[in-house]
Amino acid sequence: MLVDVEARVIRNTRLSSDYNVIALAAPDIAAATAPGQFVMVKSGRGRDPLLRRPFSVFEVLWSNGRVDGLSLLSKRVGVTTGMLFDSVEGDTVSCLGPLGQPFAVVDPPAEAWMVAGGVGLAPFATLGDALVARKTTTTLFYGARSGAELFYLDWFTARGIRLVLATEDGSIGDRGRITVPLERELRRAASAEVMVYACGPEPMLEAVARVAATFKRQSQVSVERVMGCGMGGCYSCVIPVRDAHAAQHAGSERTRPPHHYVRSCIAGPVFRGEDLVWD
Amino acid sequence: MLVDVEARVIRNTRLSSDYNVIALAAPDIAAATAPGQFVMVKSGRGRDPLLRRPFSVFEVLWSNGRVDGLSLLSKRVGVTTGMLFDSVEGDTVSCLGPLGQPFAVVDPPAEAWMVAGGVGLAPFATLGDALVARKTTTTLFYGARSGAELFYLDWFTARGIRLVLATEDGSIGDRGRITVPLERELRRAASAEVMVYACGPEPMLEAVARVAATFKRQSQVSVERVMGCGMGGCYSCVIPVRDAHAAQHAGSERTRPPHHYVRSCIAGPVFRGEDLVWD
Amino acid sequence: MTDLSVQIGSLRLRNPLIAASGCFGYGVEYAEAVDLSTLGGVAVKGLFLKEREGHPPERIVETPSGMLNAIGLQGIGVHRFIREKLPELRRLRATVIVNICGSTLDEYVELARILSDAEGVAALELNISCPNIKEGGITFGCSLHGTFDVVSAVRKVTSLPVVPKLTPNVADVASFAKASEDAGADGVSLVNTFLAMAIDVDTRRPILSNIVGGLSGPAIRPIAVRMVYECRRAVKIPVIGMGGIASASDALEFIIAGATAVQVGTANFVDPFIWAKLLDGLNDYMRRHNLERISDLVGTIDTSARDKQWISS
Amino acid sequence: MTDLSVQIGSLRLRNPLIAASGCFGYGVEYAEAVDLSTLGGVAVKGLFLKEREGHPPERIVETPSGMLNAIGLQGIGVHRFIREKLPELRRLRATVIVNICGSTLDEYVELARILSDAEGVAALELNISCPNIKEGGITFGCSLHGTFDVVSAVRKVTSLPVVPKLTPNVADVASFAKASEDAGADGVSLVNTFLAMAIDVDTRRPILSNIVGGLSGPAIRPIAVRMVYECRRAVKIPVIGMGGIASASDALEFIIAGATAVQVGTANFVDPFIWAKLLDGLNDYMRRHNLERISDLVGTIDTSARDKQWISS
Ligand SMILES: Cc1cc2nc3c(=O)[nH]c(=O)nc-3n(C[C@H](O)[C@H](O)[C@H](O)COP(=O)(O)OP(=O)(O)OC[C@H]3O[C@@H](n4cnc5c(N)ncnc54)[C@H](O)[C@@H]3O)c2cc1C
Ligand SMILES: Cc1cc2nc3c(=O)[nH]c(=O)nc-3n(C[C@H](O)[C@H](O)[C@H](O)COP(=O)(O)OP(=O)(O)OC[C@H]3O[C@@H](n4cnc5c(N)ncnc54)[C@H](O)[C@@H]3O)c2cc1C
Ligand SMILES: Cc1cc2nc3c(=O)[nH]c(=O)nc-3n(C[C@H](O)[C@H](O)[C@H](O)COP(=O)(O)O)c2cc1C
Ligand SMILES: Cc1cc2nc3c(=O)[nH]c(=O)nc-3n(C[C@H](O)[C@H](O)[C@H](O)COP(=O)(O)O)c2cc1C
Ligand code: FES
Ligand code: FES
Repeated sequence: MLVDVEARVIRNTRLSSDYNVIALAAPDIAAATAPGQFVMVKSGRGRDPLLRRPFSVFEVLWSNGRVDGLSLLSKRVGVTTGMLFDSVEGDTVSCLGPLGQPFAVVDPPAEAWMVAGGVGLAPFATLGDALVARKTTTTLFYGARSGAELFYLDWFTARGIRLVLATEDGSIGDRGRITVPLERELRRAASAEVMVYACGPEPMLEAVARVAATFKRQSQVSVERVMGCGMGGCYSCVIPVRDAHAAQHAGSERTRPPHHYVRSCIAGPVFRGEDLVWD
Repeated sequence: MLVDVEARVIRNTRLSSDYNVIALAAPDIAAATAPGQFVMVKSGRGRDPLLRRPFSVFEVLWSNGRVDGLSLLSKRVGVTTGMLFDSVEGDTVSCLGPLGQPFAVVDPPAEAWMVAGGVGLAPFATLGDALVARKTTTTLFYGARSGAELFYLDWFTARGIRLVLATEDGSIGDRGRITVPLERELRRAASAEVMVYACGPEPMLEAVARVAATFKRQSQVSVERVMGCGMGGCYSCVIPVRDAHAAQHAGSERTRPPHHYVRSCIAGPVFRGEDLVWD
Repeated sequence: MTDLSVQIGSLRLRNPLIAASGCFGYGVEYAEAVDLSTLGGVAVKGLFLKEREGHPPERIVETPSGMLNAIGLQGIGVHRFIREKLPELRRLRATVIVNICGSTLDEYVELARILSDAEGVAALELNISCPNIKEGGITFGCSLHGTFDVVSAVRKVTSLPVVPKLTPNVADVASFAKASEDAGADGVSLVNTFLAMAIDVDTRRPILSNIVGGLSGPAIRPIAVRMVYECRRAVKIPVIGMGGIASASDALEFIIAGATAVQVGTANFVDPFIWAKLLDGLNDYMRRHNLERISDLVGTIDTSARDKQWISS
Repeated sequence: MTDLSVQIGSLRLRNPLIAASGCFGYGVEYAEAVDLSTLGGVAVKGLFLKEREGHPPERIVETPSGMLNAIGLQGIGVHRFIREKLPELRRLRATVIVNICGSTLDEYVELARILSDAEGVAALELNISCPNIKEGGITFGCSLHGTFDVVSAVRKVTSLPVVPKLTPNVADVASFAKASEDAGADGVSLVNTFLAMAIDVDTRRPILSNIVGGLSGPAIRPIAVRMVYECRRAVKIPVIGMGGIASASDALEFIIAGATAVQVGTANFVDPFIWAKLLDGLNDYMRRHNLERISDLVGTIDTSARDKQWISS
């Protein structure tokens, strides 16, 4: 069920000079959210900003045995994320959701490998919880610019989720891109059944999908396109998806395979890696 | 000297469900303000609202023998006044001033009669202070909808300012318009030298100016026109002023006397009652 | 009880609130947020005869109190629409206004024919004003003759109400309303979006892949209200007003300026639950002003001199 | 050191920032807030030959990210301007651009003659685009012939740079830029305000006494940028861009779209100290992008396809 709520800010925790986790009193949305779904958020009164912005639900918050809210992991890049960063307890944030297609959660004996780039960590707390609840062996591959931008590591280890880290400056884990350790481990784990989940910048998603395909693994990637409505109304958020019957288009002169645009807000944000055509 | 400051809200005191007094850390403006001058205020971040709004400086605030801010008396009628009403300590309000022509303050033996309608009380705290400092005998005629909307009465009495009140519902003082007791007292005080000051809705100002003229008293009225800039830049705030050499226009077919528009933000907001032509 | 119903040609709308084309998908996307049968009408996303891919991303960007879009009329084409969406819209009891776009006059005629035979279409809105595609109806919408011709041609092949949607990117929109009326339109709707652009100053590139796009949202409301006012004085057929409506008061501004009905686009993105709020606001206004029929309010703007009041400001 | 100077005809401006006409009084009003000699130019309030009373209040109203105005060109007339304001502007070392308005072609010519003889006038901006007065230059501004005629006539009687100010209320503003260029203009400036209106729904009256007014402010920026972009491609003479500029980044958007200089109007009302911030912002951008001359940035918009980047979003 779709809910719009003027959610009270319960808590705003700054993780760094750019990242914060904001807890919102939106229990109805939280209770209905599946891992990978998102909310459309509007901060501040009046018309500036005008449009909502999409955010993955980061945590579902419990208190006294009941769901009492959700949190967002936000990285400050502009108006709305700036306002979320500056919010104080008691402010309100308008929150519409849950929206979009969630991740398909795998069961044992399959393993789950979650690959996060930067703020792409956001959907993996709820997904991690769901996987752990099903006793699926779970690994988080997590890359960031530097060790100071790797957050919630304890949260994941406390749940028995194995961490593989990479940083661009090499301060923690592998130096460079997270796809390097991912590829290394996939090569090693040749026999295991693995579902690869990924969220992060699109070039990373493309690389992850490619690596997974190379090693004959399925992948589910969560994409981040600019969204005007989050509900299928505006057609702003489209992403090219491979045509089902590609054969009929054979001989086309395009360099990209035959594809069509689908709305990532309602057909996604989670897609099978093999279905996407990268620009 | 003109100052623009992102003033911190020191305190916000609600006087009723519509009126509040907001104290702002704008010491430079406060120290430079003469009674009757105003500031242009912008509340909230972003572009909604876009334009500043004019507010009389209500009080100049002192602490430890130094000016540390100013206060505004605000009545909630729309966006900006709504934001001022909702402000909390620590918010900021952008404040530009001091602007406009102040009241000419009279000395004894002249008496000062200040006539306030509703939120038109705003300029009379600083004017009252200035008059009292000069030992000028001062009376405040103060009208409002009801007794619950008469504020700061103690503040004025504590300074030895005599109060004459009127309310539309008759709950305190005369029932009806404040011009009724004003006219009565002017009739009585036939011999006293009196300067009449007025601030309030324009029909009230017109009535006050007329009554003063009838009893051969000078008046200074502070008008409230919609202002785009407060600095003479936009020509939005004009008010018709009697032409100096009215004779040359004699024989015009207009019903209003010959007049021209002047910018009330820089030629006013305080005008001599006899100079204004009422629409 | 207040009567919010309004009449556009032979079509009676429950109330004057219509979801604007391109801002409400095919309607079905919003069934979870709003009971479509409570709306005056649902203008579905602009349809060509054939499927269309639209422009590559970026397709939108926010601007002060507005947004630019250059979707490029991605769509499933009229046949799939009739097959896949119309049955569901009928089931939801939506009053369906189909927004149609063609590259040639014949395409408009063909679309009108096809849709006249389909069950559950209440009216045709002729999109001759999309600023985002070169080959589209905008060539008709920017020429008085073109407008006259396309409206007359469609008029001949359908008994459905025909409402051309006018572009604001002209010097005198009222003359286009007049040309539409002369050609037999049952109403005109306006405004479509204003041609506009935004540039990323660091990369020095346009933000939209299409370089230019259409401006919508509250930013344009005062221009749109003026255009509706001008059209109301130029024609007798109903005017459907839109452009930046985000509250009941905004909708009333258009109605008082001369709009028989109004459409809401961008604001639905911000608040898909806006419809009940708008209806409440209209009903509340009617009550406060002791009005029985909202149709009595249409075009009642009073341009005589204003009285002054003794208000305790 | 970065070089912010730009050239409009024979006139060299210190920097591309000009105070927009009607938004800066006669300039002297702002001397307390900004050292006028630090501005590229000051376009003073539109002047007729004679004094004008203007429209009765209300003259302005705020709208989403914008404002409407219908001042009606209240002004002191050219003679009092030369007597009372120009000496002070000279003393303040302002680069004075005089915005002139006439009801007839002869009035423009007469104004140009008078101002050419006055000391301290740097350029003439021909206001043929004020939407708020019936008798004014807008009749010239809405006709290609009218535009051509008034520019040619003024061109003949003055050696000052001549810059017609174009209205956005036309279908194809670039053709008006072209007509201006053909007639010998040294540049064109755009946009003036968009004809618009606002209604008080409770009284059902227009808020402005003049019923309609001109929309300015950030709301119109994306439309204005598009129009500047179109004009830049249509003419070789410099384009002076404006409409909603409220930050250095906004100004850069216009410059990259094709504006040699820019004007700032409404934003000066909000922040009379904006000029130093804009200058800082421009200098900062030049430094960050390793640019020496801002004139090298004019019209450098890159409309080729965009690269993708591996950004840690
Ligand atoms: C399904 C989905 C889930 C997301 N989840 C999260 C999350 O959990 N945490 C988080 O911090 N962010 C998330 N994002 C990205 C987030 O939506 C953007 O960072 C946000 O819209 C920026 O808004 P703003 O007002 O702060 O920036 P704006 O002022 O709107 O823009 C600032 C700059 O950021 C750019 N930008 C970069 N990425 C995006 C994007 N995806 N959408 C819009 N603008 C973008 C803009 O183009 C612009 O240049 C998600 C996006 C999607 C589509
Ligand atoms: C010199 C001067 C001094 C003033 N001093 C004070 C003061 O000390 N305290 C105080 O509360 N108010 C004062 N005002 C009035 C104050 O400026 C307005 O109430 C304010 O602009 C309303 O802003 P808003 O954003 O809240 O309302 P908006 O949302 O802008 O408007 C709400 C409604 O109020 C109407 N309105 C009524 N009066 C005015 C006005 N004068 N200017 C603009 N809109 C008006 C608007 O037309 C609109 O219908 C003063 C005005 C002037 C010119
Ligand atoms: C994303 C988007 C897509 C649109 N698509 C169409 C369309 O397909 N057909 C059409 O006639 N108008 C289309 N429009 C224009 C709207 O129907 C409407 O005329 C315009 O947005 C102004 O209304 P608003 O300010 O309420 O959005 C579109 C507008 C937007 C924002
Ligand atoms: C109050 C006001 C008065 C104006 N007066 C004039 C004028 O006298 N002459 C003129 O050419 N333009 C006039 N304009 C238009 C501005 O110069 C400018 O073209 C327009 O406001 C767009 O710029 P902005 O969005 O930065 O304000 C006026 C604008 C405003 C807001
Ligand atoms: S965000 Fe509007 S359709 Fe996807
Ligand atoms: S408020 Fe702008 S001139 Fe007075």
